[in-house]
Amino acid sequence: MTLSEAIEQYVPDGASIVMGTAMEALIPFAAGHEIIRQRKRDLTLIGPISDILFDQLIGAGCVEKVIAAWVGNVSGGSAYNLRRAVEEGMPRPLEMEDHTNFTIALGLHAGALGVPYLPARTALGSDIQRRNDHLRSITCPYTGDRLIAVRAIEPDVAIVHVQRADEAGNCHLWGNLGVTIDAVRASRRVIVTAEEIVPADVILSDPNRTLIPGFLVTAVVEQPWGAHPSPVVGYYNRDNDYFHEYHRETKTPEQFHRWLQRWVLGVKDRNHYLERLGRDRREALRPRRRAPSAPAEFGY
Amino acid sequence: MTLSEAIEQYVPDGASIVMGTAMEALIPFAAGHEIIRQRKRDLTLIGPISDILFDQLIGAGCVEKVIAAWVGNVSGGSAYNLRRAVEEGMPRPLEMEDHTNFTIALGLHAGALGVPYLPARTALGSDIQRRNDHLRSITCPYTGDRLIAVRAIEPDVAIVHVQRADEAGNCHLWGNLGVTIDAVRASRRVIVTAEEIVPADVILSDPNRTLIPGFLVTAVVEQPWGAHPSPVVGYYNRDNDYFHEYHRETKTPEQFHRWLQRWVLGVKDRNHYLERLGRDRREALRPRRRAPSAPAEFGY
Amino acid sequence: MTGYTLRELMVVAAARQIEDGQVVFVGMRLPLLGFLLAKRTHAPQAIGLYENGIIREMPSAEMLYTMSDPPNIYRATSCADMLAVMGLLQQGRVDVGFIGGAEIDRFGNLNTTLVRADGRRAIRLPGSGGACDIASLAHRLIAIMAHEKRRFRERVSYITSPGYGEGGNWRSAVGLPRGGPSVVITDKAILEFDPVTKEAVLSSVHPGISVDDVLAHTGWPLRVSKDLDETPPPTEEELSIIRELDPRGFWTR
Amino acid sequence: MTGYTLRELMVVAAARQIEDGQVVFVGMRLPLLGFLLAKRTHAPQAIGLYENGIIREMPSAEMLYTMSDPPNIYRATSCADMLAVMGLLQQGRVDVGFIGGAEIDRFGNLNTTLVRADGRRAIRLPGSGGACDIASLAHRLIAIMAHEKRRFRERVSYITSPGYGEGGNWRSAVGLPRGGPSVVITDKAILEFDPVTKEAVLSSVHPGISVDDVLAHTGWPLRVSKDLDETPPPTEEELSIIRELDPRGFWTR
Repeated sequence: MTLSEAIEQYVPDGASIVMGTAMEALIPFAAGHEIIRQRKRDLTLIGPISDILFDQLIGAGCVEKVIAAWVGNVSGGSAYNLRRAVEEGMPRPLEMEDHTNFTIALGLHAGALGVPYLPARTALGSDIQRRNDHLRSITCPYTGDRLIAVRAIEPDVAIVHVQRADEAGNCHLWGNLGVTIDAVRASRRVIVTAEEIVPADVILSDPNRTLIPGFLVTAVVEQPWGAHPSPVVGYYNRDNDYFHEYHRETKTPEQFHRWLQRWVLGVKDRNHYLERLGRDRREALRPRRRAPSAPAEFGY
Repeated sequence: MTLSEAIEQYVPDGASIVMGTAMEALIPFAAGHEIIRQRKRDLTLIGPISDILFDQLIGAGCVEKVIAAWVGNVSGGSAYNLRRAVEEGMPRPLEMEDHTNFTIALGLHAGALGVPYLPARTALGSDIQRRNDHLRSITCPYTGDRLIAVRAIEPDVAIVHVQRADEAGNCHLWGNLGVTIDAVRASRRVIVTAEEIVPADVILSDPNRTLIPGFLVTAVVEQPWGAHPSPVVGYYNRDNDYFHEYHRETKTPEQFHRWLQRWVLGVKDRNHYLERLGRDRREALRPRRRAPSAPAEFGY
Repeated sequence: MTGYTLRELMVVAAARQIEDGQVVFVGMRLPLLGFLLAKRTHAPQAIGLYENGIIREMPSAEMLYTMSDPPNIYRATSCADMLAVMGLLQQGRVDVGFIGGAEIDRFGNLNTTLVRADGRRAIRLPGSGGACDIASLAHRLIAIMAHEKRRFRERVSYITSPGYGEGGNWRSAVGLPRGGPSVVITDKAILEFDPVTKEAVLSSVHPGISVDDVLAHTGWPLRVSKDLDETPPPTEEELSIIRELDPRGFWTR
Repeated sequence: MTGYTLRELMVVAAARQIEDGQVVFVGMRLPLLGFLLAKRTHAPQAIGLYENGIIREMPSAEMLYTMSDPPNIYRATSCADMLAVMGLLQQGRVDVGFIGGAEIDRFGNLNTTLVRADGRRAIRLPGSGGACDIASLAHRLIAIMAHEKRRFRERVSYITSPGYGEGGNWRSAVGLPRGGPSVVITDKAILEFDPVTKEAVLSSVHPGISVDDVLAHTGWPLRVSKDLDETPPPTEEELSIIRELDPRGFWTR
C-alpha cells in the first residue's frame, strides 16, 4: 500500500487524527503533507504538541478543530496560521480545545485502557480546566481530594512514524516515546509510516522493542525521511534550518501559500519532496557516528 | 552492598513489600529467602501472583497480610502454607485482601501516577469487589457508567530481579514485564537484585531498555541466579522440577520445615544455596541457543 | 471412545471455539493447547494475549509450564506489561477468553477463591489471578473444567469470576460492559447458556457419555437442549497435532 | 555590567535555584542552560526530566534546539513515555520546575494561551504544553521571562499555569497538592513571593538596574522586600562554562 492509498482509504473528511505523538521527534510530515494534497476537510487534530505540522494543516484549510496542549514552532515561536485561524477565522474558523500535555496524555491513556476518564491532580484552578468540559472537577471516593476527571480521547486515526516495521506492521521504535503507545491503542485505526520495512526476523528478535503490535495497525508504509524536518534518532537529525525558514516564510497568507506550493502542493509525492530538498541537505542530516544498542539475549 | 545488608536496612518488620512483579519470571527468590533468614515479621506481601515465594514466606511465619490476585504453585496447584494459614491460622493467622491481576496492576499504576485511585470496568458483581473496600463502586461523571475505583497501592518496598544493572541501579530488563515498572514507581523504596552488574556504558547504550532509572533505586545487588527456580530469559530457564518437588515436599508443616531447613534456613547465603543446587542442575537450566536482539541505532 | 482421551476431546472443543483472526486471552494448560491447535488448523491468524504482558502470534516451539517461560518470550509479537494487555481486554478487543474453575453454578459464575462445603471447614484456593478480569471483560468466555457434582453447584459459595450472576440482564445491571460465559467445556459435555434467562443448558454430550451421567454429576436440575448434539470427536489431523504439541501426554493423558 | 549579558546572569540565577541531587523538570532554552550549568558546578547529581519521556543525568554533548533532538536521547538515563515522567511529577518527586511565560501577574499566575489587550484583538499564543502541569505539580516553580510592563500585569487574561491564584491559600482550596511559584527570574530582577499573602515581592535587582526601573516595567505596584539584594554576578567559572555550552551565543547574547 502506498502512503497516498493509505490516506485516501483511512482518513475520511471529518476524521479526528492524533499526530506528533513523539513530541518534537518522529512527526509524520510525509503523511500530513499527503493529507493536504488530498484536500481533506473538517479534520480534528489531536496531539500534545505538533511543532509546525498542525500549523501547515490549519493554513491549508483542512482543520475544523484542534485538541492540543501547544501549537507552534518549537524552535521558532508562534505559528502564524494558527494565529490567523483563531484571531481572524482565516482560512476558516478554528475551534480550540485547550489541554495540557499531561491531560492529552491521560485522555489517550484512558482511551487505551478502555475507561471513560482518568483522574488527575493537574490544571486545577487554571482556565484550561475551567473552560474545557472534558476536564471536569470530581472528588476522590477514598480521600475526598479534589481531582479532575480527564475524559477519554479516542481518535478515529493515529498516524505515527517509526524507525522500522515488518510487513505486518509490527513496529520497533525508540528514543523518546511521548504519547505514541497510548495514542495507537486509543485509536480506531492506525497508519504507520516507517523509515524501513525490515524482515520479520529483525522485529521478532526483540519483542520488548515491539511497542506497536501489527494487529493494531491498519496500514504500514515504508517512507524513508517520512518525518523530515523532525528528527528520527539513528536515521537523521533535526533540520533546524527548515523550521527557521518556515517561521520566516509564512508570516503572511501569501508567503504561506508560496511555501505550501513549494513543499507540499507543488510536489507529487515524498520522493519529489526529497529531490527538492536535495541530496546534500539530506546527507548533512545523517548521523556522524554509530552507536548501536548492546544486545539483549533472548535465547533459552 | 550485600543482599543481606539491603534486606536488613530497608525491610523492617511490618513493611509492605511488592514482589513477583514479572509474574512467573524474575521472582526475587534470593531476596525472599534472605527475608526468611532474617526472621522478618508482620509483613504485608503484595503482588498479582507470586508463585511459591509467598507460600514460603507465609509458612516461615513472616506474613501478616497478603494483597494479591493469586497465591499458589503455578505449575503445581495449591500452596499448602497459604491453606494452613487461612484455614487453620498456622503458623499464624493471615489476612487476605483478594484482588484480580488487573486491580493489582491498576492499584500500583495509581501509585505510580500519584493519584489516589483509578477507575475500571472489571470485577463488577464479583465477590472480590463486594468484599474489598479498596474496590468501591463509583459512577462516571461523563457517561454515568458504573465503574470500580481501584485504590492506589503504595508499598513500602519493591523487590525486583532484573537481567542487568549498573552500579547506580539503572536497570535493563526484558521479557514479560508484568507490573514491574509501576511497582517500582509506586514504592517508597526499591531493592534490585541483578543477574549482572555491568559497566554504565552498556546501560547507556540503550536508554529505551532502561525501564528502571537508578535514581528510583534504593539498593542494587549483584545476585546471579537470584530468581531461581523461576526463569530469567537469556540467563536460565525455569526449574520445573524444583516447583514439583516443592509441591510434593510441603504437604505437612513438618515436611515444609524440612524443606525450609534444606533450602533457606540451613544455607548461609545464596552462594551456599547454589552449591547445594549443584553445578549440573544449574548447567542444565542454561540456554541452549543464543538469540541476541537486533541492535537499535542511537547515533546522531 | 477408543483412540483419544477426554482431555484431547476437550482441547479440540476449545480449539473450535476460536475463529480465524480472533484475539484470544489464552491461559495455560488445556486452553493453551486448544489455542495452539486452532492456530495449526482453522485459525492460523489468531492472536494470543497473556496477562503477563506477552502478545504472541507464532506458537512457541516448546511446551510451556507457565506463560512466562522463556520459550513464550522468544520471538513473541510483543513483550509489554500487564496493563497493556489488560487495557486491550477492557477496551473490548478480546474476542474469546479461556478460564478454568473449581466451582461453577447454574448461571456460569465461577469460584476459584474459597469453597464452603456443608459442615466442613472452608477451603482456600489460589484466587482469581486474571480469571475475574477475563470473565468480566472478554466478549465470549469459555470455561473448561472437570464435571463433578461438587464442582457444579446450584450456587457457588464465592463469585470469583462473574458469569450471569442471578441470570437475565444481571451483567448490565451491575455495570459489566459485555460478555459472559458462552460455553462450558467439561470432560463429559458442553454447556451453553439460554439467551434470555442465561441459565446453563446442556447442548452436547461427548461420545460414550449418557445424558443421565451428565445430569447425575451436576448439582442442579440441568436443562437439556431440545437440539442436543453429540460432541464431534477429534479428527485424525487434530489428534496428531495434539500429540505433537504434548508428546508425553503431560496435559492430555 | 561589562563582561556578561543579562541573559547569562539569568542562566546563572536559574542554576543557583537547583540543589545537588534534586530532580528537575528542565524545559528548554535558558532553563536548560541553567540546568547544565548547575550540573557542571554545584549540583553534579541533579537529574533532569523532560516531558517527552526522557530522563537524563549526563548532559548532552551538543546544543539542543528541542528536547527530542537525538543528542538528548543518546546516552540518556532512560527514554520512556510522557506518562512516566508526568507520573513522577504528579507523585511529587520533582523538586524544581522551570517554565517561561508571555504574561505573569501579582500572584504568579502565568499566561501562554490567549492575550487580551485593551481595545485590541486577542492574540493567540501556542498554549500550555507541559507548563500548566509543572506549575500545578512541582514542589517549586521557577519562572523565567522578560521584564516588560505588558507582560507583568495586575491580572493575566488567562491562567494557563496556576500560580497562587488570588493569593493566600488559593492553591490548596482549588485542590492543587503542593508547590507554586518560588522565584521569577527576569532580565532586570528576581521576584519572590510573600509566604502568607503569596503576592510577588521584589527581592533582588540585577547589577546596574535601579528599583525604579523595575517598578516602571511592572504593571502593578510591586512590593519591594525590606531585605532587597543585588543579584550576585556570574563568577568567572560560571561564565566560562556558559560560553562553552553556548559558544555562538545563540541563547545568551
